[in-house]
Amino acid sequence: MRGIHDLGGMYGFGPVVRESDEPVFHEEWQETAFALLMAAGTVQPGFNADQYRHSVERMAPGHYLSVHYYERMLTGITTLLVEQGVLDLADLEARAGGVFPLALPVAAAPMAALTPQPEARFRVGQQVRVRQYSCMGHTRAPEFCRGKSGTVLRVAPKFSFPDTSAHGGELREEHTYHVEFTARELWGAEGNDSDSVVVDLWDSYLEGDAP
Amino acid sequence: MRGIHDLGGMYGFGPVVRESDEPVFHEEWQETAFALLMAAGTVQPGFNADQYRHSVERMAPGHYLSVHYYERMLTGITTLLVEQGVLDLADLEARAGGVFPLALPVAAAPMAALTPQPEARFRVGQQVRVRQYSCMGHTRAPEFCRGKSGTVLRVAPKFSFPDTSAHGGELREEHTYHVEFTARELWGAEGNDSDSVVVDLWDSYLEGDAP
Amino acid sequence: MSRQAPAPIAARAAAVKSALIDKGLLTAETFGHMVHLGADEWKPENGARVVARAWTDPAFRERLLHDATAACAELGYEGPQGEYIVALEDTADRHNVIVCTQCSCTAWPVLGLPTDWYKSPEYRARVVREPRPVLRELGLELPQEVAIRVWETSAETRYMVIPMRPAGSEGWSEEQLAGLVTREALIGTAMALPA
Amino acid sequence: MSRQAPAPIAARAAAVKSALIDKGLLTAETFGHMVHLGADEWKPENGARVVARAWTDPAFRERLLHDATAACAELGYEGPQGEYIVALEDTADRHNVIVCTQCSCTAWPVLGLPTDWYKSPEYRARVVREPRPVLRELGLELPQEVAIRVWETSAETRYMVIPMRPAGSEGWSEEQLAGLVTREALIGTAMALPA
Repeated sequence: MRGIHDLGGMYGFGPVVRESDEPVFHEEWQETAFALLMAAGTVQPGFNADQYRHSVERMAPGHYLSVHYYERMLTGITTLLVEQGVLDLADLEARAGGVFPLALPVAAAPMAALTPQPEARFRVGQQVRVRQYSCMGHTRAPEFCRGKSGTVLRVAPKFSFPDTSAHGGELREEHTYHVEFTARELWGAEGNDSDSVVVDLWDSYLEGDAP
Repeated sequence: MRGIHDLGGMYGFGPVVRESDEPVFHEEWQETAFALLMAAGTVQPGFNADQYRHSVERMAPGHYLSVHYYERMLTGITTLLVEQGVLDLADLEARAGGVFPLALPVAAAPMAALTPQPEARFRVGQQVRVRQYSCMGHTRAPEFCRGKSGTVLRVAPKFSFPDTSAHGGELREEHTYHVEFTARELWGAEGNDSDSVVVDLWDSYLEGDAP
Repeated sequence: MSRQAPAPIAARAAAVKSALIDKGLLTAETFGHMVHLGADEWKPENGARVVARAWTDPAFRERLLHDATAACAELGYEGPQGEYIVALEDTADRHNVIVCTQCSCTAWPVLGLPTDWYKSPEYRARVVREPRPVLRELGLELPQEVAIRVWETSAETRYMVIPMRPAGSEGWSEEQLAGLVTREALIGTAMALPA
Repeated sequence: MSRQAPAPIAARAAAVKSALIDKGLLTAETFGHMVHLGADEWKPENGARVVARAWTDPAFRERLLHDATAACAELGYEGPQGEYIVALEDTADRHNVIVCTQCSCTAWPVLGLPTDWYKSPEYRARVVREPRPVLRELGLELPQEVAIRVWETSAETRYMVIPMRPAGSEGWSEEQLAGLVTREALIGTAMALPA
């Protein structure tokens, strides 16, 4: 299963519309949202990018999908600031003159049962399969590649494992791999013989392909 | 992959809120939307329920998920009436005094390659598996049971196959089956040993389970 | 993400209605009649009467379990979204719950038009994966030894639940018994009311 | 479905900003500085200079392909969301495209903050499954014999595309060449401009 943020491959979306000469920010509140993200580390104890991304992913799905990127940013960061006691929701609503919808609480059992992998288990050229694990919290293997097999193109340095760091768990680092999946493997008959998708995946999301 | 309407099992939704003494309709426009659905068959040539459901499913996902059921109903039916030339969008927008968002067009290749099954191929008690087919148009096997195995509880009468009738294709009828999936099969570790989900599935969505 | 705010939904609904009436395709009377059917004719009180009959008339109960469409029609309950009804009987060790994850299908003639919580994305998304927490939120705590079957209305079949008859209701009239069967009991998010 | 209309987003943003300033946790100057970084310092012109250098300096190109983070830092481009950059070189038979389906990650120091189309659910949902129609909508028609690799930025790695150097640009200065490299070329939804 998947959360609303995990959009890759979903049906039903219309054309991609590109504005010409688009400004970096369209309105002043968007600047404020961005500045808040940049400054979040200095005002919120223990802030990290995984925790932030999860705060956005926790938004009510209808809210998430119907508003602008910078409203999601503002909502996520404000949720963390309220949850950590830095800001008070009632005070914010008084200042805003109305309801200030935040993201929903963290799920009761947010983390998948994945085994930490301190050393790189896979090498360039190797076939790997993405585990069909299920996770109610933050994770970074998109649903579209779960259970699919691909080829390792590159072994990246170790990075903090998002599934735990997003939830204040023990800090652990793992290699990530750039794994290439053919469009046929991912999308079946809808895929194109020439095309592929490369996904950057943590070691413990992967298993050796079936022999 | 799935469309936005295929919500079963998705993560991130909040509590179910029940209004006490809820009226059938909260506002007059909801009555209008419902009456339109009821009367659609008399004003739109070739109207059927599958085509209607698909018209709702074709709404822009952010629109779909952020509005009330009866706004989805009004949007779907109005889309069909405009597409069939019964009503004119410019006229509707003039009457409404503003933008009237409709559903998006039907996908270029809406139907999955499923083989019609004129006779019931499965019997009560049999193990079956839902095919992992992919479909850009209307279909009625929820994503959460695709690729999963279950047990036939009941063989229902033949009904019109929604994947074709929603798209004006050749009318064909097939049996549906009430297939029971254990919660463990569907949700893995998140499932409960005691629980199950029964899904009503058309014959050609199914294959005999792996031997 | 919509790029331009739409006209208010009430104005959009009124626009479609007036356009169809102006073109002579529908009349205001037709609109009124349809609303009457949805608001007044199809209602959970109908399903409650079906359940009460099943509780008191073993032969009817058999017919209901065998062919609920015909059994409901005996009491005059039939119509759109009621063309093929299947009745699900609760037992001491199995509880049934109905959902439609992909739209919000319901057996209108016996359950009435669905309420907002049944139509909500929250219920549609969650009850198939976590029925116990959802039922708990709605006020129904089921012991672990009671198995839950969630019925996904993903096709033409329309379900109704026959809840267990409450203890202490022996000798009650069919009308009295019907008063114990709420909309929620017919969907399976509640038991019948206590006698 | 929200049950009560929220305060306008501008009022909500102003509320958070004023609360943090009133509590002495941030200053208006800090807000202004952050906006300056995002609006003025991080921009696709930086990535364009990196590409132009790679087109003209084979040793730099080698360093860029081997360790893009360090190579970009040589030109002074580093910072948040640029801690681990990987450069993807287009060839005559393979075209690279970048997306982040789960949020909208981008290598800020060399690509600038992402634009709305890159952040849109439409792009995020569609480009992994149907890259050719999406590129076509954005004005880039690729022949079938050119393979497309879509790079999903689902982790810490940040990508930048090195588009093919346009024919006819021989002898151009690095600055002239940089003028051919748009934001879209660095993401892979366009080729470099013709010389």
